[in-house]
Order: sequence, then C-alpha cells, then structure tokens
Amino acid sequence: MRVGVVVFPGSNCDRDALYAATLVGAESYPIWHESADLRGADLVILPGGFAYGDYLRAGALARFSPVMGAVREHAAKGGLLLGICNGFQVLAEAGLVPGALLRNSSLRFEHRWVRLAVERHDTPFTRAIPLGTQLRMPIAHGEGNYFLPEADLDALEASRGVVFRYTTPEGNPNGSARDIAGVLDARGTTCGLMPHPERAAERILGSDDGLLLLRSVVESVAASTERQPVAVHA
Amino acid sequence: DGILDPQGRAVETSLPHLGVSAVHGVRVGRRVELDVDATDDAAARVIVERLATELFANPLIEAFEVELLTGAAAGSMA
Amino acid sequence: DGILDPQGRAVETSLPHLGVSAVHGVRVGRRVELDVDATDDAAARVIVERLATELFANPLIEAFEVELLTGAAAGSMA
Amino acid sequence: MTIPAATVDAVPLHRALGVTDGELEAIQVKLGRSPNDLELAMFSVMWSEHCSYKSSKPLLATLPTSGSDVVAGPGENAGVVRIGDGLAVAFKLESHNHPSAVEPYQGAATGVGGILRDIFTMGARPVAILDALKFGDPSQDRTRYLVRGVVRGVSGYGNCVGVPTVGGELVFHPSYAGNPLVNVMAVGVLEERHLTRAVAPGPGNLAVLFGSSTGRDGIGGASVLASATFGEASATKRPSVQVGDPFAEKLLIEASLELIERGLVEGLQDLGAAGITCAVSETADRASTGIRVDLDAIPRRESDMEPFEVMISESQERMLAIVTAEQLPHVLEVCARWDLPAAVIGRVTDDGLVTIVTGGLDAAGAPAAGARELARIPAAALTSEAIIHQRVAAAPVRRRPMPVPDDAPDAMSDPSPGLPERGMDPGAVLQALLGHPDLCSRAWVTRQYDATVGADTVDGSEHGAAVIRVRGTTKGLVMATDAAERVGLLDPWLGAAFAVAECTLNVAVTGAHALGVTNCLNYGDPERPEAFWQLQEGVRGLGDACRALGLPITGGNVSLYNESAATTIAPTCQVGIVGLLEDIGRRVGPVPGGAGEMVALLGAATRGLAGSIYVDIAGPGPDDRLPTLDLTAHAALLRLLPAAAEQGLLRAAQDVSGGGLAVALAEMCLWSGVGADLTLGVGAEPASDLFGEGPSRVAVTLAPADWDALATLAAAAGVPLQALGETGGDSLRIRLVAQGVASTSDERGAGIADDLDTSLDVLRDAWDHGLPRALGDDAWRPEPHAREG
Ligand SMILES: Nc1ncnc2c1ncn2[C@@H]1O[C@H](COP(=O)(O)OP(=O)(O)O)[C@@H](O)[C@H]1O
Ligand SMILES: [Mg+2]
Repeated sequence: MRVGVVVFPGSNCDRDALYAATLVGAESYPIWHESADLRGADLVILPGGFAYGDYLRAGALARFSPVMGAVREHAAKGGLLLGICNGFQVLAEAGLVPGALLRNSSLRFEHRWVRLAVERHDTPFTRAIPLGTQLRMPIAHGEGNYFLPEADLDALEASRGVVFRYTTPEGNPNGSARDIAGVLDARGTTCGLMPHPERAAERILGSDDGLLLLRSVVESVAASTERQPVAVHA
Repeated sequence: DGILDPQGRAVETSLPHLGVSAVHGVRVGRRVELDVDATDDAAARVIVERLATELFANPLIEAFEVELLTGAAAGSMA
Repeated sequence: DGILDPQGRAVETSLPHLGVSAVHGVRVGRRVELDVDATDDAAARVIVERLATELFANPLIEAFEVELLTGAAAGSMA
Repeated sequence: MTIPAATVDAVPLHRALGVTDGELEAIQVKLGRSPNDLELAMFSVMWSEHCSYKSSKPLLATLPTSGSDVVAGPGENAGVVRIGDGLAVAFKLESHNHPSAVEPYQGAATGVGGILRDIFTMGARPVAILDALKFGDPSQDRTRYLVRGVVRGVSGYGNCVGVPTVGGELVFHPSYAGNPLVNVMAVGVLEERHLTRAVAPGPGNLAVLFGSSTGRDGIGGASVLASATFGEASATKRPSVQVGDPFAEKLLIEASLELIERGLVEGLQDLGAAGITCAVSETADRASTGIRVDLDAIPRRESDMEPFEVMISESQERMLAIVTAEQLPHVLEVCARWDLPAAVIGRVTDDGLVTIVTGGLDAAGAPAAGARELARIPAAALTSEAIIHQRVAAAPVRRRPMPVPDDAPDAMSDPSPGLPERGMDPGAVLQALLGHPDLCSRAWVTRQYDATVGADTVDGSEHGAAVIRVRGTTKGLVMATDAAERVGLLDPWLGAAFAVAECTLNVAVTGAHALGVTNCLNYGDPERPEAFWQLQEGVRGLGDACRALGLPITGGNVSLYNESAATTIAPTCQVGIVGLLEDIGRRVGPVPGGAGEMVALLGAATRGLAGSIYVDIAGPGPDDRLPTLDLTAHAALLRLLPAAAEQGLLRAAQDVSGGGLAVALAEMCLWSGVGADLTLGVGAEPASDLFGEGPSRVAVTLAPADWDALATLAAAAGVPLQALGETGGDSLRIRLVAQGVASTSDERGAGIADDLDTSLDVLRDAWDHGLPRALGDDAWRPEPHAREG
C-alpha cells in the first residue's frame, strides 16, 4: 500500500503519520503542498498540525494550497483520504466532509487521552476493528468542536456518516455535537477525525489502537486491488 | 447564536467580575482590513466579496459584511 | 502600526493561491459587538472604552477603535 | 541618529540607555574614542546583564563543565552531550521572566520560541519542552491573569511548532508576586556529525539573514526590560514587547535543519537578545573574524526605522547563516521553499570588526562608492571582552534559620480555609498537602499542552520525569527540571544543591543516568550585596552538588534584577537534567502495577521541616530546621537506582520531594488507583517523617520475590532500605509506630495525633481540584478517573 502524507507549511504530525504507516507495512512518502502529483497514493493523509499557522480559521488557508486540487480529484475518484486533526479541519473547510470545527467548548486547547466508540465496521477505515472495540488515543486541538445545524446532523446520522464518537469514561472533550469525533463523506471513502491514531500506534506510547485504523485501510486496499486490478503507478 | 460564538458567551459571563452589568449580547468576530487596487469602489467590492465568501468567512458558521473605508475595503465577520 | 500581524502576513502570502493579486496590506483583527444599556451615546462609549482597554484589547500590542452602531456599540481591534 | 526624546528626559544618553559613567569610559578606552550614538546603543544592549553576564561571569567560571561525552558546553547556544549510535542530545534552560511580567502571553510564547532556536541552531531537532513557572498568591487577580496568559503562551507557541511540552514546574510563592518566573527548557536530538556552531568563519563568506522581517519589537528589550528593576516606569517600556509567530518558527526549524543536514552553512546563529548586533558580533568573535553589515539590505517591517532600531531590534523568528558564495543559491532556494524571506546582509571580514555601512557593499563586499560607515567596533569588545563587574557580596546581617513571620514575605492569604493547625489529624494534613497548589494535579495546565506530538512521548508531564524515546534506537531520554525556592530562601547554597539533588533523583528513579546539567539562575539586583551574595551562594551550591555527583554543567542562563517595588524573589536556581536510558523497555515509572506489590523506602530521612510545604500550610514551629543534604549518600542512591532498574527489580519508583513521603506514597496510590497498607517508624516528630522534605529518598514498589535481590543491591551500595508494607485496597493507610521510644502515645503528641487512613477518593478529590480551586476556575472539570488495564 502506498500512503502519501501531505506536508503543508505548518503541518507538524506529517512525520508521525509517515512513520505510523510503515508500522502496518505501507510504503509512505511526503507530498509537498505545492505538488499536484500524489504519486499513486492508495491513501492520502492530511496530517495534524497548524497548516499556515491556523491563521484566520483552522484549515481555511490550507484549503487553497495547490495540492488540494489533486487531493480533491483523488477523493472524487473514490481514492481513500484521511484527515487527522488539522487535516480534518482542512477537509471540512474544503467541503470534502460535512461540518465545521468550532473552538472547543472550554475555549482552551485540549490535550488528553480519549476513547472512541466505532459506529460502523463496514468502512475502509474501520473494517479491521473488532466489533465492540473502543479505541484509545490522544486528542490535541483547540478547535475540535464538531458543528452542523440540527437538521443536517439528522441527515448525517441517517446516512451513517458518523464513524467515531467520544465515549465514556472520558467522554466528550470539546463540546462536539452528538459526541462526534469522526465523520465520512457521502461516498464513504473520505474520513476526517480529530483524535490522533498515528500517536497511538505503539504500545510503548500508551496505545496501539490507532494501528487498527491503518490496518483497515491496508485490508480494504488489498481487497479492492483483488477485485479490480488497477494500473500500477511508478 | 451562542453555539457558534462561545467566546462571546465567555466574555459575557466574565463581565460581572469587572463590575459591568449594562452590557449584553456580546458577539466576538473577526475583522479583516485590506488594501485593494481597483479602478473604483464597485470593482473593489467585487474582489472583497469573493474573498469574504471563499476565504474570510465559513458560510456554515459565519456571516460577513463588507465596508468600504476611504480608498480601502474591510470585511467583518460575526 | 508596526506590531507584527502574523495572521495578516499568512493570509497575504496565500492570496496568490486564490488567483488574487490586487490585494495587499492585509490586517486581521478582532471585532466585538455588544449591546449597552445606557442613557446616551456618550455614556455607552465610556463603558465600551473601559471594556476595550481592560478586556478586549491588550494595549501593549493591540490598538482599538470604538464605533457606535444604531443603538449599539462595536469595537474593533487590529 | 536620534534616540526618542521621551526616553532621554534630560538624562545623558548613555545613562538613559542603561550604560553607567564607568562603562562609558571603558567603551571609550576600547574604541580609543567616544562612541557615536549608534555604537553606544549597540554597546548598551551587548553590555547589558542579559548579554554580557557582567555580574555573573566570574561566578560561572567556577562551575564544573567537563565530561567525557560533552560535545559542546557553556558558551554555545546549548549544551550537547553524546548518547551513542552517532547521536547527541542538545538541551538548555532559559528565562523569559521580565517580558512575561509585562505581557504574559507573548512573553511566554517568545520564551519558548527563543529556547527552541538555541536548540535547532546547533543542528538538533527539538523533541521536548519543559516549562518552570513561578507566580505569587494564586488567589490574586493579577496572579490569575499572569498564570492564564503564560500557560496560554506556552501552549499557543509550543503546540503550533509541534514540539511536545512534557514537563516543568508550577510554584506559587508570595515572593514571585511582582516578578513571576518563566523558565523554559528545550531538548533536541541530533546526529553528532551535524553539530553546528554559531561562528562566522572564512573572510569573504556571506551573512544571510532569514526568517521574519525586522520591526520595532523589543527595541531595548534586553537592556531596558531585563536590566531595570520594575517600577512605575513599566508603562513607558510597553512598546518594547516582542510578538511571536510560531508558524514562522516552525518553518524556521525545518529550513534550518535542512540547511544543516545538506551542509549548506558554515555557521548558524539565532537572533535573540540584542538582535543583529549580538548575532554578528558573537559569530565573528568566536571565529576571530569581523563582519561588515550592509544596513540597507536588512528587510524591515516598517520603512522609517532608525539604524539603531534595526541593529538592536529583537523581532522574533530570525536566523543568521554564514554561507559561502557557492552555496548561496541553494541556501536561498531552501528559504524560498519554506516561504522564508532571506537576504544577504553582510560579509565576513578579516579585520575583527563589526562595521555597519549604509549605501551598500560592492561585489567584493567593500563599501560601495559613496557608502558611509555608521559604526566600527571590535567584535570582541561587544562580546568576549565586554565589561565585567566584581560585585560586592554580603550575607544578610542576621542569617535566619527560618523565616520569622514578621520579616518573611507576606504569608499567602489563606491557601486552604479551615486547614488543621500543627499537631492535628495527619489525614487532614495529607489532604491539604495534596490540594496545595504546588503539589496537586497539574492537569489544569498540562491539558493545554500538546504532550504527544512527535509520537515519541512515553511519559508526559503528569507523573515525575518525562520520558521520550529516541526513534530508531532502544534508547530513551529522561528529563526533568526542578528548583527548591523555599529552601533557597532560607539558605541559598542549600537551595541550589537541593535542586540538583531533586532533579537528579527525578531522572534516576526511571533507571536513567544523568548526562549533564543545565540551569537558570534567577536572582535579584546584583548591585545589592545581599542579592549578589544569594547568587554567589547559589552558584556555589550548584557547583558543589554537580562536582560531588560527577555531573558536567553544559549550559544555562542567568536572570538578575528579579525584583519589584514590593518583593525580591526567593533565590531560584532552576536546574534541568537530561538522562539516558540505554534500554527504554527497562524504564521504571512512578505507577505501581496493582495490588500485592511490596512498598519500600530507599534512603534515610534527614529531619527538618523548615522550607517545606507543610510549614507553608501548618505554620512554622519554633524548632524547625532545614534538612541536610549528604551528597555522598545521594550519589550512592543515584548509582543504585539504574542498577536496580537494569535487573528489573522495581515495579515503580517515586522520589520523595514536596509534601514528603506521605505525598509521594499518596501519589503512587492515586495514579495506580490502588491503595496501600503501610507501617512507618517515626521519631519524636512524626510530621517530619511523614511530611518532611529531606532529600535522597525514593519510595519503590516491587514484587515480593525481588526483595532479597534489592536488599543485597542496596546493602552493597550502602543505601538504607526499609520495608513499609504492601499495595492493596482503596485507601492509603499508614500506621505510625514509635522508633526507639518506649511508648508511642507519649511521644507522638509533638506532631501527629493519629495513624493515617484516608480513602483514595477523598485524596483524589483534593489532588484533582487543587489548582482550579486555587485559581478560582469553577468551570474546570477533571477527567474522570479511568484505570488502564
Ligand atoms: N547559569 C549558567 N550556567 C552555565 N552556563 C551558562 C549559565 N548562564 C549562561 N550560560 C552559558 O552562557 C552562554 C550564553 O548564554 P545566553 O546569552 O543565554 O545564550 P543565547 O544568547 O544563545 O541564549 C550559553 O552558552 C549559556 O549556556
Ligand atoms: Mg542563542
């Protein structure tokens, strides 16, 4: 599996994501924000950090980065796209997943370990997660308070667009509507989540639950290449 | 809207600490001032409106107004 | 006025990504709108000026302006 | 050039700039003439306490600095120590006290930015930040404003640059009311072959300034802010606040490390205090060269800046690279790719001078036709040969064994209402200690810090020392920073030595060996003999402790004039240590594994309650004395711990410090969620056994089967080992039995009336809420307690 991690100016979890991808046997490489070439990525990750300093609004400036044209095309073709933390904010600003991330209800940056309930096991990001498993990973953000107008939330739930929810005992750390921690786009191939699976990828760091997410992607890429062989990119 | 403006709400709750009671309805937003090279006000406004819709404000959570200052334009969001 | 405005700078450097070249001198600040119960404009202004200095703006690194809207006051910082 | 009239105010210019008449004479001797105004401004910032160390240099010269693995010691931007596998670690502590007192958010933020630059300038990638913060009474609005601003500043900057903040200190003491301390430590990892120095070698080479443009920030910040005691004048100093841009810093880190890794620079220097003046003079002086600065080439944020403003501006996020003409295009390409403006602003010369030219340089680097020279100063005169003052030290007339309520700084206003007086229920005292703002959970602060970015954090800041793994190896870095301000107030020698003892123990309990020591000396006005005596004693204590423990001091920082109209700070020798775990899998944490482990104490208590937090809350007693520090015994303990960890004998280890043994044990219980059933032998003053802060003790837990092995090891090391009991249950029970006393009940009255038996829920409530309660934050909620399986 080929994993391309976009590097925006101000990204600061790009190296962590590149490393975590190697732990599930993927070949990972950075994609510079000015490049239009995703180099045949099976999975594109928009990593955490403070792209463009998060100035104006988190994700607002990154959305216009030259690379985003190629990312959009990749997603439109059904390529897998994962936005983590700041990457989720960029996806939301770019309209690639529904919703907006407001300031945390505490009005503070929140760094802590949370637990996630997995709402669906039939997505490319969750298929390897055993039923009933809760995922433990850290959050670290100032704007992770998921927002959608009520009616749109109902629609999102109806279309099963919510994939991760904060759950007990730690609960909802940021005021997110309906405890939402991660969502999917309509196609189900783009996922945005605030917690950091790449920081929960080794036991020594406190949890390796994040690997389940990456393994899911490996499985689903393997399954889809079995079904429909595609041209191999150099 | 309180959900969309937690900062405004926080400011409001802190006002009694400052002994201020006559103030309410606090809304905290952003103000962007910029210089636009344009032949006239209308042309400048077109450019700024575009920037405001696409960049300065996120329509899901923010509204904006454009104001022309003397030979300049400023947009505010709340 | 010479105080570093990293936000404004970052916005300005990414304007070319939007194909905008006619805009410069971007300054990003805050705008606070509030409703004041006061007998007259002057009294309202006194309250808002005080809040602006003590709460909304840090006079060391921010400047502010108070503007009276119809029956309301708003202060902007840049 | 004109200095704004307002700052001159009929006072001669040099004095307005903080240069004494004697210093002006010394400048005239160095130059062989009178300085012009620009030169005087440059001297004023370079000869400030902050840049020249003019009061402390003779003292610092006494510190032990050598060690076989030390690659770079004091004099460089950061100390660097080898850790094997071709790797080295760079680390340093630095203060940003005065800027944070004026503008807490930006002061703390730029403090983080500044120390990070010291690390990556050496070629190291920053991997951790620790912040040591000291404030006045937490119930005061001013304190709360400062705490919020400083914590937000550290968080806003550190989180954005993507370096985890994994440790630090938070202390409240009335002596810091008018002058908070913000000391920040940064740690980085580098390949030794990339070690880069801040030098300007090779006449003809180019000086490239990259990063943010130069504005009016911090004009005179170093000399005026850091050297003048605060007073009414602080309002007029306001325009000199520096504003940080962590986004620019993040780009600066990546660009600088790329320049270094690709071998594109001959030397690299960050810009901090005294801005361009400091960067060019230090790099030139270290290389015995000179630099000719093309003033007009310096990119500015404002068009109407005076030459002196450009030369001493402390605008943040700037770097100076010395590059060859051949590499220049590559250097400029790297900067452009990282969106960092860069400009050639001068040439290295062989004349040993810093010259400032307006009107441009020609292709050969000489002043262009019609150009004018505005300043011409020997580089050494600004730096290595800057003035040194032999200050007068005088111990206070009456050396107090303990503060007498009347002449001690105002006691904190009611830290915990309804607290038991001395001699009351030990459970209530323990509860009060766990809720004390200096001892309770730091989650209110640390939750605002990203402690896991980088995906290398093995242990963040809530428990003891931080542990960062070195990716690609089996190694771990253990880091901690400590001071002993309450002890320092009573005996500045002991305060500094205690800080070293506590910090070394914090590192050693994990099983790590200390690599070296950095420090930040925070003291008062050195022109006051008592304050200078405190500094002298502090440096002596620091040096004595490090020599006895065989530890090199690899760097540090001095911050003087920490006084306000109302108070002088407690003498604060802040110590920072990085230790190495060869095998991170063998590290020992402070959290017991569960019920059924043996609990024991390594080391023997030295009695004395003076300088403890117990005295802070229970009030001083007539016989309170300071505990003593036996550095030989301490060294033995420091050797034993890694050996025990190596053999896998310890399940958990926690050093005894603030709040004493009872607090150390209570914390272990709280963190594991499992209580303990213990018996403690006590002497005539049980409070001292339970709550005394005598050094060189470690509470450990172990599997009962390992007791004999540990006892053998401890005996061989000459370290006393005492079994206390075992873990289990959901409360902490400590039975007090008299030692060498016939009847317990007769003797116990002196301090403590009863055994201690308190449920963990009660202790946890005190510990969890201590800080938000002290700071009046009703909205804050602790995380629900969840045990990890
Ligand atoms: N207390 C101290 N102990 C040891 N070295 C010190 C101490 N204070 C300063 N130094 C050393 O003196 C040099 C100059 O310090 P400083 O001016 O703070 O450096 P920089 O300008 O790079 O921040 C540094 O190498 C620093 O490590
Ligand atoms: Mg430096």
